[in-house]
Formats: sequence, C-alpha cells, structure tokens
Amino acid sequence: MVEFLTSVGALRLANPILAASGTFGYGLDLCDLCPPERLGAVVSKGLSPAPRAGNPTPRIVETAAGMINAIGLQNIGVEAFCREAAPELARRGATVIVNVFGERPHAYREVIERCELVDSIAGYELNVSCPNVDHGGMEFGHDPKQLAALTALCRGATRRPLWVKLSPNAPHLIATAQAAVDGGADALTLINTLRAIAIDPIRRKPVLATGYGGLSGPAIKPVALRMVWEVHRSLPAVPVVGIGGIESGRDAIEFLLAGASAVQVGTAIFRHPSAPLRILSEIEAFCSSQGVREVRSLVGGLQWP
Amino acid sequence: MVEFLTSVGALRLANPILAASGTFGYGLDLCDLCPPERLGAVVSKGLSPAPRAGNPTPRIVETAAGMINAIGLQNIGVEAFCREAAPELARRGATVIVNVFGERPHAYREVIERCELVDSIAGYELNVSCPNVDHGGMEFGHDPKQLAALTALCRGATRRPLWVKLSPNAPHLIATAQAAVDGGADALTLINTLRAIAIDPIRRKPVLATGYGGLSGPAIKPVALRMVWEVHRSLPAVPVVGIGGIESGRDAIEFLLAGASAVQVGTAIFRHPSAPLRILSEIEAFCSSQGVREVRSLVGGLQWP
Amino acid sequence: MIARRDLPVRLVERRDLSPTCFSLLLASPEGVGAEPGQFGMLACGNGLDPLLRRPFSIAGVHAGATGTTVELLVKEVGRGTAWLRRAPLGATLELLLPLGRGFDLDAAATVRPALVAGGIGLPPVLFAAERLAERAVRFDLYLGAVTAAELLETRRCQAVIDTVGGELILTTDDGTGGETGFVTDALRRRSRQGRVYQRVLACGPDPMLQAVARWASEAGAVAELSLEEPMACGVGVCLGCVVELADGRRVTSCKEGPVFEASRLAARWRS
Amino acid sequence: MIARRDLPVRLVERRDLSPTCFSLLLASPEGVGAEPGQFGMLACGNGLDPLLRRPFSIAGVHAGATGTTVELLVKEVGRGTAWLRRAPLGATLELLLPLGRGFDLDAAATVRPALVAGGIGLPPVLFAAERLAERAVRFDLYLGAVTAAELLETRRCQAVIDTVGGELILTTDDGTGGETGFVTDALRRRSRQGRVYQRVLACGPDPMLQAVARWASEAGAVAELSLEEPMACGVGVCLGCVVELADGRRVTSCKEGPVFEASRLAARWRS
Ligand SMILES: Cc1cc2nc3c(=O)[nH]c(=O)nc-3n(C[C@H](O)[C@H](O)[C@H](O)COP(=O)(O)OP(=O)(O)OC[C@H]3O[C@@H](n4cnc5c(N)ncnc54)[C@H](O)[C@@H]3O)c2cc1C
Ligand SMILES: Cc1cc2nc3c(=O)[nH]c(=O)nc-3n(C[C@H](O)[C@H](O)[C@H](O)COP(=O)(O)OP(=O)(O)OC[C@H]3O[C@@H](n4cnc5c(N)ncnc54)[C@H](O)[C@@H]3O)c2cc1C
Ligand SMILES: Cc1cc2nc3c(=O)[nH]c(=O)nc-3n(C[C@H](O)[C@H](O)[C@H](O)COP(=O)(O)O)c2cc1C
Ligand SMILES: Cc1cc2nc3c(=O)[nH]c(=O)nc-3n(C[C@H](O)[C@H](O)[C@H](O)COP(=O)(O)O)c2cc1C
Ligand code: FES
Ligand code: FES
Repeated sequence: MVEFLTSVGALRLANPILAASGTFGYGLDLCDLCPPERLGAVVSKGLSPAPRAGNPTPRIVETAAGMINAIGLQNIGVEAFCREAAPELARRGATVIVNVFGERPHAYREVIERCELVDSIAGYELNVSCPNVDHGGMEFGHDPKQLAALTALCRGATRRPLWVKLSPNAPHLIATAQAAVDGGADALTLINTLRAIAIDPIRRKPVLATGYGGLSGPAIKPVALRMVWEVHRSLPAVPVVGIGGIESGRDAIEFLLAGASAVQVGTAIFRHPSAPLRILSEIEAFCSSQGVREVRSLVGGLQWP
Repeated sequence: MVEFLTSVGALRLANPILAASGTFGYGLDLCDLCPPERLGAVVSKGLSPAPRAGNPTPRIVETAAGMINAIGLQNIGVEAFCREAAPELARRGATVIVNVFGERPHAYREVIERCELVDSIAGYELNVSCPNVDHGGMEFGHDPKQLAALTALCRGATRRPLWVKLSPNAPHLIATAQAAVDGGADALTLINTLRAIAIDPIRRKPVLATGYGGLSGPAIKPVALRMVWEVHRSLPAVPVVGIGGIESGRDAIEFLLAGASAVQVGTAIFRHPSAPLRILSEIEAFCSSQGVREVRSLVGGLQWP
Repeated sequence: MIARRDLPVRLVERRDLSPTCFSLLLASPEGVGAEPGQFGMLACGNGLDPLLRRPFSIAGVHAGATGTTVELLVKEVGRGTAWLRRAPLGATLELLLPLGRGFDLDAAATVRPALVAGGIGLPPVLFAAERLAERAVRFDLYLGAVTAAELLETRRCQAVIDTVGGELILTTDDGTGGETGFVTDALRRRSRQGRVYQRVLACGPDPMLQAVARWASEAGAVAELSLEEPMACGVGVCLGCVVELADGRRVTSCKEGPVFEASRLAARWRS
Repeated sequence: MIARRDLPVRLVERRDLSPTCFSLLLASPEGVGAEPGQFGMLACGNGLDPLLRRPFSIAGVHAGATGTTVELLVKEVGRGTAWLRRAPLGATLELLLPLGRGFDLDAAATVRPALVAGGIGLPPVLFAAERLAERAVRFDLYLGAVTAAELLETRRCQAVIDTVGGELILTTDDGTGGETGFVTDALRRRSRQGRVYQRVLACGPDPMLQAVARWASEAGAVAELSLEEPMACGVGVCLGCVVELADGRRVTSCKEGPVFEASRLAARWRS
C-alpha cells in the first residue's frame, strides 16, 4: 500500500495530483469520467469579479506535442461559481482551489473576498501569468515589484493558502518567485503557458483570432521541469506546485523529484478526461516497483550532478 | 518556375534554406545525402580558437517532439576547420557561415580573424546563446550591454556579414536584439535552444551528464515563430534568420511570413539528413500551387489581426 | 439522455466512399448509444502525434448480440484523418461518446422536414434520416457535393428515402451529377415551387449552413444546423469551441451544440 | 566501403524470438550491403512520435533477385521498439544504412576467435558468425542471457557453429539454460582450461563488455567491442554519441565505432 497523502505548505491533500485551471471547467463537468473528490484538489477556471466573454474564435490550435490557446479567460464570474458550483463540490468532498484573475490588482482581491464567504474553498491560486490577455495578467507576473504588491494585497484578504502561478515568459524567474514569496505567497505554481503563435500559410494570418496564445502540453515539459527545479533549488523552503505537459505517472514523478510538492494535470485531460486517475495508478505502480512507501518522500529527491 | 534567390541583408543566397549550426557538422559529413552546395548556406558547428572536448555523456535525450542536447560545444577549433574543411567546401561552391563561439569576448574575435584569411567564408554567426556552457555563451547573450560590446568587438574584425544568434532564454528579447544591432550586427538569427532538463525517475538524476541542456525540434516551433515575429515587428529593418523546429516546407514558409529572410534546419536533419532538400521541393510545390513566383515575396507577409 | 462512455473500440471495417472519404465501423462489447447530431471524440494515432482527439459526428449506432458498433464517415484532411485511413484493421482506438446535443427529431417528426447535407456533412444527416425512417416520418433529403465522385452513400440514401416516399435531391457544384449548383439552390427552387418545409436539419460547410439559415429566416422555417468548431476536449472544459449566440453569449458548441437553431446564430454570420 | 543509402524499406516479416525480442525482415528493391558490426538508423512511427530514428545493428543482409532484405533483431524497451513490434506488415519504413565501422573480420579470420554476445547484443555477433562461417573460419560462439527464454536464435547459432566445427556455449544468469553465470565467466573458464583466443568480437550490455575487456587485457587478446551509445543522427553531425578514448579524445561512436578495440576504451570504465 502506497501512501499518497501529501501537503503543499500547510494545506494537506489526499494525493499530489490536481486538475489544472482552465482544463477541468469549474470542477463538475467531468464527474462521470473523473470525480473531482478523487483528486488531490481541483483548480477552478480563472475567475474574475464579473463574467468575461473571453476572446473571439479560433481560440485553440494544435501543435507538435502541444497546443496553443487564447481563451481570454472567459468565465462565469466568481459570484456564479460560489453560488452554483461551490456547494456541489463541497457536497462531493472535493478540495477546491480558486484560480483568481483580475484586470486590476483590486479585482483579484474582490474575487478572494467573495470566496472567503464560502467555507468549502480551500485556497487560491493567482493567475498573474496569462499570456493572452491585453490588460492585467501579463504585467503583474513580469514585474517583481508589482507582483509583490499584488500578492500582499491578496494576502491581506485571506488566511487561506495563497499560491501564485508564475509565468515562464517573465524576464527573471527567480526574482519573480522571490517577489511572490515576499508578498506573502504560501506556494508557487509553475508553469503557465509559453507565449507562442501559429500561422496559417495559406491565409497568411495567425491561426488564432488574437494572434498570440499560450503553448501547453508535452512539448513544454522539459522547460517546465527545468523551471520547477531552478525555483526549488534557489528557494528550497518554498513549496512548489509543478505543471506543464504531465501525461503519465512517470512525468508526475519527475516533477516531484524536481521539487514539486504536488502537480497539476492540464492539457492531458483533453485527450483523456480520466488522465488524472490513470496517473495516480501509474504512480502507485511505480512506487510499489521501486519500494517507495510514501509518494511524499520523492519530493525534491533529484540528485543534481 | 519558382525563384528561390534571396538575400539576408547584403548577403545573396541561392535559396533561403540553410543547415543549422551543430546539426550539419562542418558541412562535409553529408555530401552524399545532402550536398552543401545545394543549400542557401551551411552554418558550421560552433568554432572556438582552440579545439574543445565538450561535455561528458549522456549529451542528448529525446523528449516529446523534441530533444535536449548538452554537447558543450565540442569542436575541432577554427584552425583545423580553415585548413581541412573550408577548402573542400569552397571547391564545391558551398556558401559557408562560420558559427563563432568563445569563452571570452576576445576569443570570438580570434576566430573571426583566423577566418578572415579564408576568402571563401561568406560570413559569421555569433553564438552568444548556448545554454549549456558554464563560462561564456550565456552571459553575453543575456546582458544587452555585454552583447553590444561583444558584437562591436567582432564587427571591428570583419567587413563580412555578421549575424548574432539570440537566446530565447534572454530576459528581454527586443532589448537584446537591439543591442546586437547597435553593436553592428547585419542580421539576427533566432532562436537557439530553450533551457531545459530531463529526469530519469529510476536513478533520480538528470538524464544528461551536465544536468541542463537545450531543447530543440518541433516542440519549440510555436515559441520560435513568436520570437521571430516579435523581433521582425519591432525591428522591421533588421534581417532575421529564423530557426526552431522546422521540419517541412510549410514550417519554413511560416517563418518567412513571420519575417525571416532565410531559415535554418536543425534537428530535422537528424531524422532526415536530406530534409533541407525535401523542404526546398515542398516550398516549390507550395509556391506553385499558391501562384507565388518569388519565394522572397513571402518574407514578412504575415497579416496580424 | 444517454450516458457518455470513454471506450476502447476495435476497428472492424473501413470502406472507401469517395476519393477523399471513407467509413469506419468501430466495435465495442459494451452497450452504448447516440442520437443523430451527437458526436464522439476519437483518439487518432497511438502516441502524441496528433496530441488531441478528433471530433466526428456519429453516422450510426448498431446494437448487436456481441455489443455495439459505431459508424463514422470521415474525410481525410490532415494528420489525424490520414492516420485513420491507414490504421490497421483490428487496431484498438479510444472513442468518447455520445457528446453534445443532436437534432430535435420529435419536432421534425411532426412535419415533413428537409434534411440537407453538404459533402462530409452527411454523417449526422444520414443518421437522422435513418432514425426518422424507422419512425415512418416522410422527409426529403438534399445531398450536395463539389463533384459527382464526392456524393457519398447515394444508394443508401435512396434506399432510406424509398422507405418513406420522400424525395432524394442530389446536387453538384460542377454539374457532374444531379442538379447543377449548390444544394441550397435546389432547396430554394423547391420552396419557390411551393413545397413547404417547417423544419430543416442541416450539416455541411459553413457557407452552406449560412445559406440554409438565410433561406429559413425568409421562409419562416426552423433550421437546425450542426456546426464544426475546432475542439480540444469535446466535453466543455477547454472553452475552445465556443459559438457566439444572438444574445451575445459565447457557449460551447461541444455541449450546447454542435446542433443549434439557426435563429440563435445571427451573430455568427453578421461578423 | 559500401556506400550508405537512405532507403524506404517494406516490413515483410516479423518473428517473435523471446518474450521481449523479435526479428524484422526489411525489403528494398535496391541493392545495399553492410559489414558485421555496422548499423542502420531506422525511423520508428510515421509521425513525430518518436522524433528521432533508432540505431539497430545489422543482423544480416540477403541479396536476392527482387532486391535486398535486411534483417534486424530487436528488443522492446520503449516507444520506438514498441511501435516496431506492432507496425503492420507491408508498412514502409525508412532505413539509413550501412553506418559506422564494424568488426575486423580479416584479422579474426587468421585466428580462432571467440564471438561473445549478451542478450540483444547478438545481432552483430550473429552476422559476424555467419560471415566467418562463409569463409570457413573456425570460431567459438558464446551466447548469454539472463534466463533461458531470452537466449535468442540458439538453433541458428548451433547450425552456424556446426558448419565450422567450433563450440557454442550458452549461459544464463539464473541457470535455467546452458552454463550458470555470466557469459564472460564461461569465457574465462575455457581460457583458464587452456583454450587460447587471440581475438574476441563482442556485443552486449556495458558491464559484459567491460568484463570482456578486462579478460582480454589479462589474456593479452585483442577484443573488439560493439558499443551502444544513445544516438540522435547516426551520421556524425550531432556529436551526441561520443566515446572517450584512452588518449582523451572524444570520438563519435556512430562513425569511428560502434566497434572499438577494448584497449582504446580504458577511459570508459575508469570513470
Ligand atoms: C462536432 C464535429 C463533428 C464533425 N464530424 C465530422 C465527420 O463526421 N466527418 C469528418 O470527416 N469530419 C468531421 N468533423 C471535422 C473533423 O473533426 C476534422 O476534419 C478533423 O478534426 C481534422 O483532423 P486532422 O488531424 O485530419 O486535420 P488537422 O491536421 O487537424 O487539420 C487539417 C485541416 O482541417 C482543419 N480542421 C482541423 N480541425 C477541425 C475541426 N474540428 N473542424 C473543422 N476543421 C478542422 C484545419 O483547420 C486544417 O485546415 C467534425 C468536426 C466537429 C467539430
Ligand atoms: C549502434 C547501436 C546498435 C544497436 N543495435 C541494437 C539491436 O540490434 N537491437 C536492439 O534491440 N537494440 C539495439 N540498440 C539499442 C536500441 O537503439 C535502443 O534500444 C532503442 O533506441 C530504444 O528505442 P525505444 O524508443 O524503444 O526506447 P526509448 O523509449 O528511446 O528508451 C527506452 C529505454 O531504452 C534506453 N535507450 C534509448 N536509446 C538507447 C540507445 N541508443 N542505446 C541503449 N539504450 C537506449 C533508454 O535509456 C531507456 O531506458 C543499438 C544501439 C546502438 C547505439
Ligand atoms: C485551454 C486552456 C485554458 C487555460 N486556462 C487557464 C486559466 O484560466 N488560468 C490559469 O492559471 N491557467 C490556465 N491554463 C494554463 C494551465 O493551467 C497550465 O498552466 C498549462 O496548460 C500547462 O500545463 P499543461 O501542459 O499540463 O496543460 C489554461 C490552459 C489551457 C490549455
Ligand atoms: C545537437 C545540437 C548541437 C547544436 N550546436 C550548436 C552550436 O554549436 N552553435 C549554435 O549556435 N547552435 C547550436 N545548436 C542549436 C541549433 O543550431 C538550433 O538553433 C536549435 O537546435 C533550434 O533549431 P531546430 O529546432 O531546428 O533544431 C545545436 C543544436 C543541437 C540539437
Ligand atoms: S471542445 Fe473544449 S469546451 Fe468544447
Ligand atoms: S549520433 Fe550524431 S554524431 Fe553520432
């Protein structure tokens, strides 16, 4: 019997496999194929104070072992989430992390303040790294000073676990990570998508309506793994949640070894809605075969040359 | 009949398909499968003043639609190249760009000064972006000031076309590009590999002996295409040589549309040593079907929304 | 509503239907169903290439003693469909179905509907035709293609029509078969000649659907259109496939669609 | 030296040799050859997964009226070899061959050499054995595996040995077949018993090659070892496959190897 119980900072999780923001809806869309309560936690689609219509289509395009998306943070708004989705998620016993997005710093705080009224929400993940929104997102994630201030603003609104999701496109990864920690972040999630474009050579236009989008999927795994390791190496005391191209239990274990306390599964859910469950059983098989009793014991176990 | 003739700045090329540095040896290894004289140009493996032994093995590992390498710039040294390879390349009528690498700024200049004695060398590409060497490489490519100085130093040693190959890992892409231009670069090559790692979960060690390496192949194409476009967009007067995951004629055309005057084929050569020739014929087919008479006319033709 | 399942299915038969199109029979020991207009997400390739599943309308579901066989009609347009065309018989594929909302057959059954298919838009329309025929509902079937060789399953369509005594109208853009012109021209012609359709079920290229919508609003008919938006997940979680409705809302075509009433799609063709 | 070619080859036969290993016959209308110890780069999968070709030693080349067939023996260890095991017969693959430097058969032919293969190290050794047999050179063949089920092509090996009147020595680590222990133990035993080998040709896992090298330096024999370094290109342009030689130089095993004299590899096992 392998022990899956783990924790990200003070937050205890039944297992280290989470569903990533924007790839699992509001947590209830796949109850038949992947019950949210069986995951370590589900991270909601990015929520803003008011509903957002998002970008025009096309919003997605497939690339080699990856995809580019420019959803533009379409979401039902925090109010609808708290009223409609949160209660059912609570009834099911799912652990819920709300992914927070705003166009102005205070909008982030508004989202959190509304969620504070819902007992069952376990924590927050600030999306300061969405590469495909003109206002907001980008800037906070790229400027350490702004990021520290934004994090502190949000910190002031909650005692719950506060994660900051870093941008792989930020100029200075470690400085950005440090800024989030200085602002009061309990953990860092990385990575979000890599800024990218796809071109239709016949129409001579970008495939996506907005031009730029974010690259995700197995293609980015080697970069994500590197960033998780760099952050863990330079800030060993800071819990990291790893994400980027995880398709298999082996992938997940690589992120744990690189220093992630837990991992999130994103794009893989699109091909296999039940991927997180398969990944859990693959981790169990790996641990049994390797004589690992506690999955937790793998965290940070990478031996660097 | 499609016209392939193109130019990168003042340098005229028979066609826009080049073999990338580090993926075509010293230009003569694949004469039977891909004659160098049939390409727009061949870019040599990175050359330093003295021979380099490079990194210990493993040096390469495959990833999803890509690979990570940490060759560590093993090379025979500029002297051996000029004596042994350059004459035969000249005899064949191949256009040769020397990829230049040094651990100190002056080492770059030394390489160029030696090559200046060889009439048949067409130009230089400064590799300031190799992500897998501890000394040199990295720094120059990441600090605009140092890069401008290094470029100026090399500029002083030659009248020949001088390209600077930018790092996708540099904090500020445009500032770095501008610095190279300020230093006297005639064109910018992008991108080099993305800093990445791969982990062996059984041994709990990085797969590569050096830990870090550079990610190449189709996986990085969407990021490379984005960077080529961003640089072309903000510095429209500066010729760009595009590179990153090009496998097909369609890929090459996407880079041309994004603003590249020519493109380089790298990792694709490993699967298909004759890939550059196939790409040329695919471009010809595309142009014929689209009624494009001059390949050159595609450059920068992307219509941004 | 039929519960969706993510099933391993065996490729038991492949038939060429035209120079570009072929049919697939996929078998599962499990019982599974679908309504006309619903679709499935099929994993193409056994690795990471291509990465995402591909959406395909269900062309038919046949429950037998040994389980269920699902029929798809596919046009080769790229990596995934090229792989499907070459996958070895007996190979195991992954199919998630049924997904989305199909046609409203009950409403269609109360009138003499027109079923309109353009090119590879046939699968959901054929499925609807066969279900309506089972219910002895009379309808006309319009089937258009660019050229005669691309008119799919015409014999089968004729057979279905014969059982209900409707009309099968074939059209080709290049005049190599049936009536010359677009399938929607044939529809307009008959409606001008006084044939009344209160409901139209259609699937095909976007311009064809737009023409159907325009005709329907003029004729005061209800048109149900099956749209094809690029999809990553097919289950409503990626928000990649949204369609803008007349009321400005952006809804997922994989869950609220792929079949929409034309009247709700004004925004789609305004832009 | 035989000119290398990048050929489309048809998969005409696949045979299971053991629970993990199988043989492939690849046919080309072209004429193409190879020397024992040389290898080819085979593209696995028809897309981007896996991205790189895989190196495989040539197990045999048979020139016939209809062209050439190349034989490979493959062990399933990951994505590429799993694909090879499932690829449909008749499929067209891409094979670049012959590559690298093989064994020095002329030197081996002047003495009674020992041929040593561990597990899936058999292909180049078997090829060498059959070529030596054609030249009526007498040799002994040592074939080792972890367990009896993984001893490959033993009948064929016996047949070859019979034509030259040498000895076939089988060993298994777990004692389920042949002599118990490592194949190199069997080699040492016979050499202690006074059997003299001036040359050894060997391929197998690195520890086995290291043991052969150690024995050779003690016995004053020349050992030619076929190494397996991860390779990206197989043609000398990526510098991924380098081997450090005694003189400190790092040379590409795809061009200067994959066969090296053990005496040049001191550095490899020092570290
Ligand atoms: C609900 C729905 C039902 C469908 N039913 C069928 C069907 O029954 N039979 C059938 O043959 N096809 C159907 N399609 C279209 C089918 O999904 C695409 O043709 C397929 O995904 C192309 O995959 P590919 O890898 O071969 O092409 P790709 O290599 O992915 O793309 C090749 C070309 O096809 C276009 N394309 C890619 N994805 C789509 C898409 N989702 N919709 C439209 N065009 C696309 C691309 O823009 C490109 O021009 C349906 C699509 C949807 C959304
Ligand atoms: C010159 C040469 C000759 C070879 N001859 C044969 C042969 O005749 N028959 C045969 O079955 N195999 C042979 N190999 C090994 C074969 O190339 C690898 O087993 C194969 O590349 C694995 O591919 P994969 O995609 O199945 O495994 P991957 O998914 O790529 O890797 C799976 C496992 O195999 C290991 N591996 C990957 N590549 C290599 C490699 N190049 N060498 C050793 N281990 C590797 C990985 O570390 C991993 O543990 C040879 C290798 C070389 C360099
Ligand atoms: C369609 C899509 C929508 C996404 N939406 C969000 C979002 O709302 N908030 C966020 O923080 N990340 C979002 N992401 C990023 C993912 O959470 C994840 O960081 C990224 O996709 C990399 O992981 P992956 O390779 O496993 O998908 C989205 C990703 C995709 C593909
Ligand atoms: C094995 C290998 C060696 C390389 N060596 C060099 C080098 O010496 N100098 C250099 O500027 N770039 C080098 N590169 C980077 C390539 O030239 C190219 O920028 C990168 O691989 C992206 O292109 P690709 O995806 O087409 O391979 C090397 C790449 C690989 C894979
Ligand atoms: S395809 Fe993902 S939401 Fe519709
Ligand atoms: S495999 Fe590329 S140099 Fe040997």
